[in-house]
Amino acid sequence: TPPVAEYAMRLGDDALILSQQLGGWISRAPELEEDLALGNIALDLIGHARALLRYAGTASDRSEDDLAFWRDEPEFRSCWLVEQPNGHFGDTIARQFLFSAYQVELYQALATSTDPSLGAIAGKAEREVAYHLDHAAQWMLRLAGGTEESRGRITVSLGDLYPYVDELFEDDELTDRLAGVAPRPSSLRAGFDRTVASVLAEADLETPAVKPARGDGRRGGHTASMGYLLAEMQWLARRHPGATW
Amino acid sequence: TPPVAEYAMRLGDDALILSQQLGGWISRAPELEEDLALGNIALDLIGHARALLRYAGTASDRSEDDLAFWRDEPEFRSCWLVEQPNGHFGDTIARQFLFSAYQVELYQALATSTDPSLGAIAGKAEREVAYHLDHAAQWMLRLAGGTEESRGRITVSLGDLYPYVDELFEDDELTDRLAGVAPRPSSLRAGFDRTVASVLAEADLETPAVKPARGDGRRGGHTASMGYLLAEMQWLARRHPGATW
Amino acid sequence: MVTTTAELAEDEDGRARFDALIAADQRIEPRDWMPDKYRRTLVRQISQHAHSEIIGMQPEANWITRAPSLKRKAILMAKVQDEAGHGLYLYAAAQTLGISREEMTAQLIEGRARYSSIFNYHTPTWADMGAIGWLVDGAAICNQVPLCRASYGPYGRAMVRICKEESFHQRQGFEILYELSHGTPEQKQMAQDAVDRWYWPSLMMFGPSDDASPNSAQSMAWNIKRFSNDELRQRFVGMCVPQFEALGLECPDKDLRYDEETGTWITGEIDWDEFAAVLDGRGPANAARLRHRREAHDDGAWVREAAAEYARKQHDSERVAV
Amino acid sequence: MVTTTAELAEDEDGRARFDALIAADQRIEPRDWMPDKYRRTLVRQISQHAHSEIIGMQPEANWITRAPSLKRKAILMAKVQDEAGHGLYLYAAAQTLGISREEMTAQLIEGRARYSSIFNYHTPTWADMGAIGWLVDGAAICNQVPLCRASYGPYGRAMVRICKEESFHQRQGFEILYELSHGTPEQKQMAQDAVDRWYWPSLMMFGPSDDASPNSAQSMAWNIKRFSNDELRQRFVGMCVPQFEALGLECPDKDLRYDEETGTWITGEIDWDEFAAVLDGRGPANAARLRHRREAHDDGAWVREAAAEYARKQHDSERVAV
Repeated sequence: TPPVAEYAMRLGDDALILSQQLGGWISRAPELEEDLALGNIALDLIGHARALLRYAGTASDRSEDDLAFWRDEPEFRSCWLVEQPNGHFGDTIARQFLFSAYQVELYQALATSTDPSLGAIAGKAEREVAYHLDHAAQWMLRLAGGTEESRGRITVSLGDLYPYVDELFEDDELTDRLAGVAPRPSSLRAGFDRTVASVLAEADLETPAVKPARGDGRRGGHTASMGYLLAEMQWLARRHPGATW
Repeated sequence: TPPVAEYAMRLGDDALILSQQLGGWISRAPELEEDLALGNIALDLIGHARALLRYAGTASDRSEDDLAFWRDEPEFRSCWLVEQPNGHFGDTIARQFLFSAYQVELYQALATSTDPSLGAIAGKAEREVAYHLDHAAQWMLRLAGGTEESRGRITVSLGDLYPYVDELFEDDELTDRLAGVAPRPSSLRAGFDRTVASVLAEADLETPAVKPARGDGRRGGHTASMGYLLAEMQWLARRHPGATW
Repeated sequence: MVTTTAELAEDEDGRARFDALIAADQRIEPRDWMPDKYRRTLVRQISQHAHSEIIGMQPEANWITRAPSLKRKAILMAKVQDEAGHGLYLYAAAQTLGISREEMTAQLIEGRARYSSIFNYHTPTWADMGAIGWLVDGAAICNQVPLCRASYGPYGRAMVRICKEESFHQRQGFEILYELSHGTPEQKQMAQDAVDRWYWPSLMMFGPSDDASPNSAQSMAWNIKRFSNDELRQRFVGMCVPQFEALGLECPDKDLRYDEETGTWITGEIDWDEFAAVLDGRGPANAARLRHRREAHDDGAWVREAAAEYARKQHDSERVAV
Repeated sequence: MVTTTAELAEDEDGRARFDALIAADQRIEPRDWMPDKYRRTLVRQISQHAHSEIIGMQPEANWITRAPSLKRKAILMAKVQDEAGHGLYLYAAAQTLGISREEMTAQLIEGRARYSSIFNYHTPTWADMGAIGWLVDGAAICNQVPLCRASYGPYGRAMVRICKEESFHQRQGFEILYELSHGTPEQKQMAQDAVDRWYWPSLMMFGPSDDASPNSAQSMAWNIKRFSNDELRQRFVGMCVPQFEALGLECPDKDLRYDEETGTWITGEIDWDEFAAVLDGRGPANAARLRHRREAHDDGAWVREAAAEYARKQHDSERVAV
């Protein structure tokens, strides 16, 4: 149904955009092991994106590639957190930590969806995002507990990314309609807060005292990075309309 | 004539690509004065680019925008030096220093061209590129003679950019045919070497002992950065074929 | 702090001169005596204004590398560069009041200083370049033209230069929208969407209604402010109405009407909650704007240090040479 | 250094065992005695091979964010990630010979180590992803399959794993080209251009002719190398010919012919000056490849330091806890 398709598109776009960003790290990571780890996460996410967008496309007879390469910016439904630039490794880790903590709650809840396709995708993704969270949390600890420089950097990174958290947990008309099919975003917040609080406590970091940015991704409003990201991602495909690859 | 048009395109593409890169600094420079200075240089260069591309386009009835926005990568004739990424401020300064030192020689020689259009463009540009050179040379001195960190950085930057110098001075069939219209690139090398040597001597820097990269820009071969740069530059214009702005 | 009798007497002389100059609508200059609160008010206002120019570069710089024609790219670069220039004049004017540029920069980056809330919105399309020029610069001009007569000399003179350039920018913004609204249907829609995004925030640029604006009265008495927020907003709306027609775009304010009796424009209700939220840091781009500025500043630290160190060495070696 | 009689005797025992193992075509393991030159040869070869995997990530990573379909993007990411994995295996194999990863990394970044010259070419189009997979990985496989039987155990075992993945990569490269060459005329041209760019450099991957390759004989004697450069190049060309037909692309070697008599392929003349220039650092991308690696390394320094410091602190606090 169209609402389910719209919901799947939100999730798929989040995964696609974050995968796209992580893909930019490959060959540039601080150590080979991280080229592998970030690459793994990017691969998991593009896997989720493909499954979700394929499912989303069934409602309008569009393929995963139609959705990824031929929609314009206002048609994307990704949240602002995943659009935030890679920055340095600490920025990427803070973004991943917050987003994976959300995804762990999301897919856990979604695994019991009354929609069997969404349930299956979530069930498969659940273990993967738990690994992503673990990887990011480990790095939060290492960076916070490493050198003075790394502690300073990760503190700033966390403050820079935290304004984009609230958007993840906003209910709206669509999620209100999908009771049973999808968890209400607001219902995921408590679990997220617990996870984040426990890692930050272990890392001896404070929850950033920053104001939330009024994210508008679910309605197609995006931040400055998004246009550049899409232009890069879509350039080649659009250069050759109708071609197959 | 087509050879003159091709020659004007080379010069115009150099100016366009470098202007495009410098434009990326505006709002991000180390101090406000440099937002202004780099912006000024970018403005001068886009002025040159427009004049040169307009002139180049007369041979094929194409406008400056046709040439800037609707050619694909292999049709661009820019040299590899101007394609090198902005990097940090030192990278940008080293690139500008080398390129302006070349342009000063180029436009001085070209000002006496038997082609009145090229001569006029060069005559006007001559003073401007002299200012660009001066600005970059001042920064070479400041960075080389500033802190240990800045000296280390500018030394590396110079070594990173120097491999792209040789391409600027390569003669080929086209420049061989344009005697009188355009200086042979190789004839500009001595003046360039003198300028660079004198600034490096004052800065107490050595000419980098690096191997030249086999640049292929004049025949449409480009480095990794070029595709990204063009995608960003051309995206919007190509999204709306036939539109005016 | 101990204040001597002589100082007190001097203060009294100064105050009398200051009051006389204000009464005569003449200019206060940096070396003149001025009340502390006047100085503080001006430092706050001028530095906020400077910060607004600097932060205001970002939404437009966002489109420099993607401008759809070379002519537009050149115009946009020149415009954003002008904003850097305005920032410089204004910082210089504030410096005459005894605050350093480093201190103002630190206040901005650490989130302790304000800048115009209007720049806490994103610019997702090229048409935003038109809307910012037309509406935001248009509103700025309405605010700023009276400031050319501000009682503090350096501020007033900076504003004269700035206003001249701003009206040029406004015309360019109008031109961008005009091209779009007379272009393809997609371009026209892009223009309408951008105007829809920026119209209300532009009206908010004049600040709350006069009765809700506590500092206005004192600023008016000091000849810093010349017109009330509502008067300026009126003037702006009146200016926009015929231009909407020329553009062939719809005004997002469906309740807007002209009151023949009072000769004023009555706007629909302005969402002051939105204004308050953005002012409080909860707008779409507040976090992004400060991050961008902080990163540019931090990335450039080694360059500024190098320049300072080089200047110091040059200075030392000149002294040795003498 | 003083060598005792006992050590000399041990060396002689070791050498006898080593020679016997080589003669029996069996494996040398890290704890076995081996001649210094064997060790040095292997360290050089394995670390070069590892560096090639790492540098070899760049030309393909260049297209990850721009891959034209999600499936291709996923496949490409997995491939480049495999290369990082290969680099890790090979560094680990080299480490068993007594060199540290830090030292090898330093050699690479400072330009003191070689890596395969093939990666000093740019990848301007998507079709280069196909050409690299098909031709470069294809040539690599011809080189590497015999290395699975290399006399040094850790190297041979790493190669088994690597070869399995490489042949997968080669098939994917062929598929990319197949799609292109059976796609639009523009796509087909893109494929042909890429093959024209990569064909000759791929032939050069096997190195100069045997008579111009001084180290080959010793490596063959030690069962590190199993076939001559020319034999391997032959095998590769023979493999390519029918695949060119399947792709419907033209082989850039217009002089290529099959010699019925000797049963071998006679290639046109290979431009060994070009090979020498690129090997000497004067290829199109040598400077860019090292810059990219150095920048990634330098940008990540603070992260590696943090991880090391954190590990140290954890270790200390565990010791305190015990």
